[in-house]
Amino acid sequence: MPVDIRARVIGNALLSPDYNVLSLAAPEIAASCQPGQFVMVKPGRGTDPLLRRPFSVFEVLRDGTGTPIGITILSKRIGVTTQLLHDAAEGDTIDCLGPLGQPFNLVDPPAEAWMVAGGVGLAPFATTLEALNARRTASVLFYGARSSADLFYLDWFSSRGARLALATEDGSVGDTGRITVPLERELRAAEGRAVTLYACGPEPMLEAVANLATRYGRRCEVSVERVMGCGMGGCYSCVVPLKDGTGGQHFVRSCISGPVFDGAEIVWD
Amino acid sequence: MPVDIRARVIGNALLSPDYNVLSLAAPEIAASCQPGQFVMVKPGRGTDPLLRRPFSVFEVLRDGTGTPIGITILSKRIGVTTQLLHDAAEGDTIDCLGPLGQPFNLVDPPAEAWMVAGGVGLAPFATTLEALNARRTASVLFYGARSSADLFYLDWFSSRGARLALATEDGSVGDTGRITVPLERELRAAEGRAVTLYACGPEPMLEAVANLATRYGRRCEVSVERVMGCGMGGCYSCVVPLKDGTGGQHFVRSCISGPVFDGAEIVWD
Amino acid sequence: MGLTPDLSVQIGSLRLANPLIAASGCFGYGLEYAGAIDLTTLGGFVTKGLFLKAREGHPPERIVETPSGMLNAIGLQGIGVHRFISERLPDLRRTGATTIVNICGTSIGEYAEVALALSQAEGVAAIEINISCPNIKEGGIQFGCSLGGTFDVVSAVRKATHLPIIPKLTPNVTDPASFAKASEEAGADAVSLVNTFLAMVLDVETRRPAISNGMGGLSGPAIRPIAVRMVYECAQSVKIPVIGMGGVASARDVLEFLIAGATAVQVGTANFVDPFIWTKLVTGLTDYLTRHNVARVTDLVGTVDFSKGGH
Amino acid sequence: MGLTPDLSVQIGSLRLANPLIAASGCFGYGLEYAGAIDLTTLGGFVTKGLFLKAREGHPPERIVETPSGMLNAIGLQGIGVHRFISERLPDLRRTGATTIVNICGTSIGEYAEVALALSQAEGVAAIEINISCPNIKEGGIQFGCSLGGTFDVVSAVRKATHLPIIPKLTPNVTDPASFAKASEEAGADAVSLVNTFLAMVLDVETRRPAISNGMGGLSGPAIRPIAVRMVYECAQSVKIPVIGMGGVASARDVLEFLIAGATAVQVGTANFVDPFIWTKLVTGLTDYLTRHNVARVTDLVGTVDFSKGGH
Ligand SMILES: Cc1cc2nc3c(=O)[nH]c(=O)nc-3n(C[C@H](O)[C@H](O)[C@H](O)COP(=O)(O)OP(=O)(O)OC[C@H]3O[C@@H](n4cnc5c(N)ncnc54)[C@H](O)[C@@H]3O)c2cc1C
Ligand SMILES: Cc1cc2nc3c(=O)[nH]c(=O)nc-3n(C[C@H](O)[C@H](O)[C@H](O)COP(=O)(O)OP(=O)(O)OC[C@H]3O[C@@H](n4cnc5c(N)ncnc54)[C@H](O)[C@@H]3O)c2cc1C
Ligand SMILES: Cc1cc2nc3c(=O)[nH]c(=O)nc-3n(C[C@H](O)[C@H](O)[C@H](O)COP(=O)(O)O)c2cc1C
Ligand SMILES: Cc1cc2nc3c(=O)[nH]c(=O)nc-3n(C[C@H](O)[C@H](O)[C@H](O)COP(=O)(O)O)c2cc1C
Ligand code: FES
Ligand code: FES
Repeated sequence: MPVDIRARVIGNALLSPDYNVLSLAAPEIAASCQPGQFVMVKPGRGTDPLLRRPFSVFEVLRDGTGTPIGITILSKRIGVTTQLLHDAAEGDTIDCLGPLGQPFNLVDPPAEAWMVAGGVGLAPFATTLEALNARRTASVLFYGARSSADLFYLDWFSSRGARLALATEDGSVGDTGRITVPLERELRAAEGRAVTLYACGPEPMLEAVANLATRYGRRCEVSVERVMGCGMGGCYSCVVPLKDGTGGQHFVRSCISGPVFDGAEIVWD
Repeated sequence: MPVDIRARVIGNALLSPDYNVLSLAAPEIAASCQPGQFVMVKPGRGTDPLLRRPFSVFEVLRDGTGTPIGITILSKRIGVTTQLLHDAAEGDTIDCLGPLGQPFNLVDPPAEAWMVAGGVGLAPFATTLEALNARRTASVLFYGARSSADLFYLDWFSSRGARLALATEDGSVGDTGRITVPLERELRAAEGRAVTLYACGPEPMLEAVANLATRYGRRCEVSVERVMGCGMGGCYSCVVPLKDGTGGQHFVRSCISGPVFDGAEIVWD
Repeated sequence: MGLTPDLSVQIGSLRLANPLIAASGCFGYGLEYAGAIDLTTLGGFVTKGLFLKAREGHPPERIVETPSGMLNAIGLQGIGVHRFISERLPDLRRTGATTIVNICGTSIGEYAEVALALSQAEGVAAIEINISCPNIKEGGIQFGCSLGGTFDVVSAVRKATHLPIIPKLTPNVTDPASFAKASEEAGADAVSLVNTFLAMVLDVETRRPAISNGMGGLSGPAIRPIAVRMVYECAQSVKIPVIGMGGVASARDVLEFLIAGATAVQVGTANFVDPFIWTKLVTGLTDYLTRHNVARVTDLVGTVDFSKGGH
Repeated sequence: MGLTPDLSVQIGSLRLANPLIAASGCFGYGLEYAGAIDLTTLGGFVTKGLFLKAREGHPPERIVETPSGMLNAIGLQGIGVHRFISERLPDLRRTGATTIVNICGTSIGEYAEVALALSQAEGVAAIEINISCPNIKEGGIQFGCSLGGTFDVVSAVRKATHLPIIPKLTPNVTDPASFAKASEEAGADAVSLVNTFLAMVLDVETRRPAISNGMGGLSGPAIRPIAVRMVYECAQSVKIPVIGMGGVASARDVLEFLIAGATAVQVGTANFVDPFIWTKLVTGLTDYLTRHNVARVTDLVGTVDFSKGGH
């Protein structure tokens, strides 16, 4: 059951001119959220901006005893709300509704979990990695961005046992080009091993990853991004076209049936 | 000429649960504003709240060398913008347009200047007192409020040579009742001395003071408060009815012809 | 006045526990919210608009935010009346919710057929007739923008059902009150307004409309002052109850509509911003009535005082 | 494209240096702003509405803020056309401003008489015919809400003057485009829209309207999406230029109206918030045209691409 919390900002770390990690005191959400779920946030009062915005839960914050006390959000500044999240100061309060949506379905050993992140699509994978580690499931993080300056939290992931496979468009680190370059190479090499893909990032990346997964006979879960008016199934703004089995398609609300979908079921346009 | 400055907040002192004094870095406005003038401020971006709000310039801030570097605003929390001013933190920026409006016409010795303030109507009198002192004009501050807890800056005024005459409705300090109680007593006593009144506060107080001034044959300038859409003469929202000399009345824009008017010219309803 | 004020209101033969209703298209089929809130906190809710058959609706983007509002062109995606009756109504009955069904039609016959199916089902409290959706050419707006069309649709639905019927009026006309009168004459138990304002947002970089349908319906606090005016005009010109809506986001806004003449108030867009708004509205309403010593919320309806100034 | 883009636009026989015009009632008589800004930065400005005789207007309160907008009922306080000509025009001429005069009338004859007086004066660039003020019963709205009335007023003013005439249309009708057509047929050189939306705000504590007139006109960003839609519809249905307005507060908003079909754009409420907005709009417009390699601002007019989706 989602709850709505007026969460206090307990930290705001700028990672780059456009990326920041916002820490919010939200114990109830921290305690119940699962990897891939999201929150709808509204910084600032008043009616401009009016609607909440969806953000993946990035990290779950715990106190010394391991009790969940809050969450963080990895935000990329692209507009009015992300600007407010960028400028948020300790002590400010931000309305935070969640956890919402369907989480990833994580695999158990001996199967491996390959996480594929593009840009801010890294967000759902911090909690995912912790859940995978709890299951002792081996993991790889495929992580692509424009340049090395746009790759964050690399130590965080590697120190927690995720093997890193990086790609940058300018070649400043890892493979040169899209993340699908190392991904396809490793899919080819992984013949016979049980591997499930989990992808989050720009839609073209999700489509490419889903297609690779089909080509190499792997299951692939993708987390899609849609403009969301409510996050609760009320407005029908966030639909994604899914195959209806009979060659046609039907629109499904990504806030309640997703944001995580089987990549093979989505009709990519 | 008014200027528009995105002024940095350099201090915010809470005087009480509802009153705060906000310090703004606005050298151009500080250098040119005169007693009784106001600024139109907009804290926060976006379109809700949409319009600026008018506030008297309270103090002019100067650096070690006496150069004007900013102004303060004495704000009483009654709604959305005053709430934002109440919550403003150092480093925030507030759009500040001014100086605007007609200032008080101050008298020279031997005439005395009696300032009459009700509640937040104290605001225009800090700069007024400094201007009076520069002219060596003797001054009295008549200052009324609900209770002693709502009287602020008393030392500031007395240490700068203004004689204080206080009144509180609960009698916690000064005369019990309205400020007109001590004012009328002193007007009676001031027979034959040249005295000009300057009043700012709730409209009923202004009317009462203006009537006393007429009764005792004193000139009285009042600073009125109207809802103001623009502060520049553009919208005609802020009108005050003035006598037109022929027994009728006509509406005058208080933002450009006021906020300071001759109390005897206003048609009180 | 120690007793808590009476919040109940009457819409035709339907009694609501309070005047707060979730607006159509802003509350799914109700069940989406049953997990988060107690649906009996609301006086009632209105379903997403239903045709006889299922509809896919418009492709994304379907909404875009505007200053203090939002533009939508969902295109009435829905499961059709028969699947609603078989797949949703049973669970809705169990929640105890007061379910008002918003019906659409591409023809007068379809409106009547949908209404008939619903009146034969169990658990439908009332029917809201959507003749005002601006987002699909065949969404009934051709009826809603003509007095004759409005009269004909409402009359046909009146013949098809004994359930309370509530034509939902469009604000995109010169004189909404005349449409309220036409609805009253055709046998409506109440009217509701406003539906959304036909509007447009462009992406100046692409020079394309921001939503796939090109135009859409504007809702949210931005439209409230216009909606309040229209509700006032309608309440002045008909005897049947008027259900007001448009930008309600707080108890103060609910009170504004009631005082302007609305017997009940719907909340749409604000439910997206705060799905837990309902208890806050009930509390705010109760506090106001207590503070002002008003025994019944109905005592507020239409009490606006125009004596000093006024139109 | 090294050269700076051409911002000039043509309204009938009138050429404006750029498409940015200060809206009527939001810029006083222009001189109020002459001290703060250079009036030639604007393509032009429109005066507060003028009748033949002076008017006192409504008592306060005259405005109240709303979500992303404001409600006003000033009541057309003004000095009358003759005092305007003798006391304001001479100074205005000296500023070099392009002065468009907004005229009102309680009768068709008064409109014609005011127009005649202005065409005999020196320094009037064009006449905007206000048949859309929602705030006074005799404010011309009775003409503006009837196609016949609109045609008659515009025809009468057309006979009275050779100056460019610009009927200003109300948004409070079902189909603004039909009023644009009626204006075109009556000989208008352009139409401007939107005037304000008739609306109402109540003070729930006193149960009274928040402004003395009871109802007022809604303006500001809140109404922009509706205004853009109406401007698009009018531009689709007439050949004369359409001057768009309603909630413009940034260069992006100006571009939205131009792309929707407006040849020029007026700015009202936003000038209250930022009297120095004009240079920002000119800069923003120039940057966009340069960035998109558009030589003339007129090349943008009506270029909205409805190909994917659309109404
Ligand atoms: C389930 C989900 C999880 C998300 N997780 C994250 C996250 O962890 N970190 C993060 O930075 N972002 C995340 N996003 C994207 C985030 O919601 C948008 O960046 C945000 O809504 C933009 O809001 P804004 O007010 O800053 O931009 P706006 O000012 O609203 O819009 C600016 C531009 O961005 C576009 N836009 C608006 N909303 C979205 C959207 N939902 N998706 C894509 N484009 C949009 C607009 O069309 C406009 O062109 C997530 C989105 C979803 C659906
Ligand atoms: C020339 C001038 C100088 C002023 N100087 C000061 C000052 O130094 N310190 C100070 O605290 N206040 C001052 N005021 C009053 C101040 O402008 C209002 O308190 C402020 O506009 C309220 O804004 P808000 O957004 O907080 O309230 P809102 O949310 O806008 O309104 C809350 C309530 O206050 C009422 N209100 C709104 N504006 C005004 C107004 N201008 N006057 C009276 N009531 C209003 C509204 O009708 C509403 O009922 C001055 C006003 C004027 C005209
Ligand atoms: C996303 C969305 C979908 C809507 N769908 C419907 C609908 O199916 N039928 C209908 O009659 N009204 C529909 N409406 C209109 C609302 O019911 C309501 O009339 C309007 O939004 C104004 O109220 P508000 O400002 O509180 O949202 C919809 C509104 C929104 C925002
Ligand atoms: C305070 C105020 C006064 C106005 N007075 C007039 C007027 O005298 N004549 C007129 O044609 N329009 C008048 N208008 C309407 C504006 O010119 C404009 O059409 C409307 O405000 C929409 O533009 P905006 O949203 O940019 O303000 C007035 C608007 C406001 C806010
Ligand atoms: S965001 Fe509203 S239904 Fe998905
Ligand atoms: S506040 Fe706009 S004219 Fe005075």
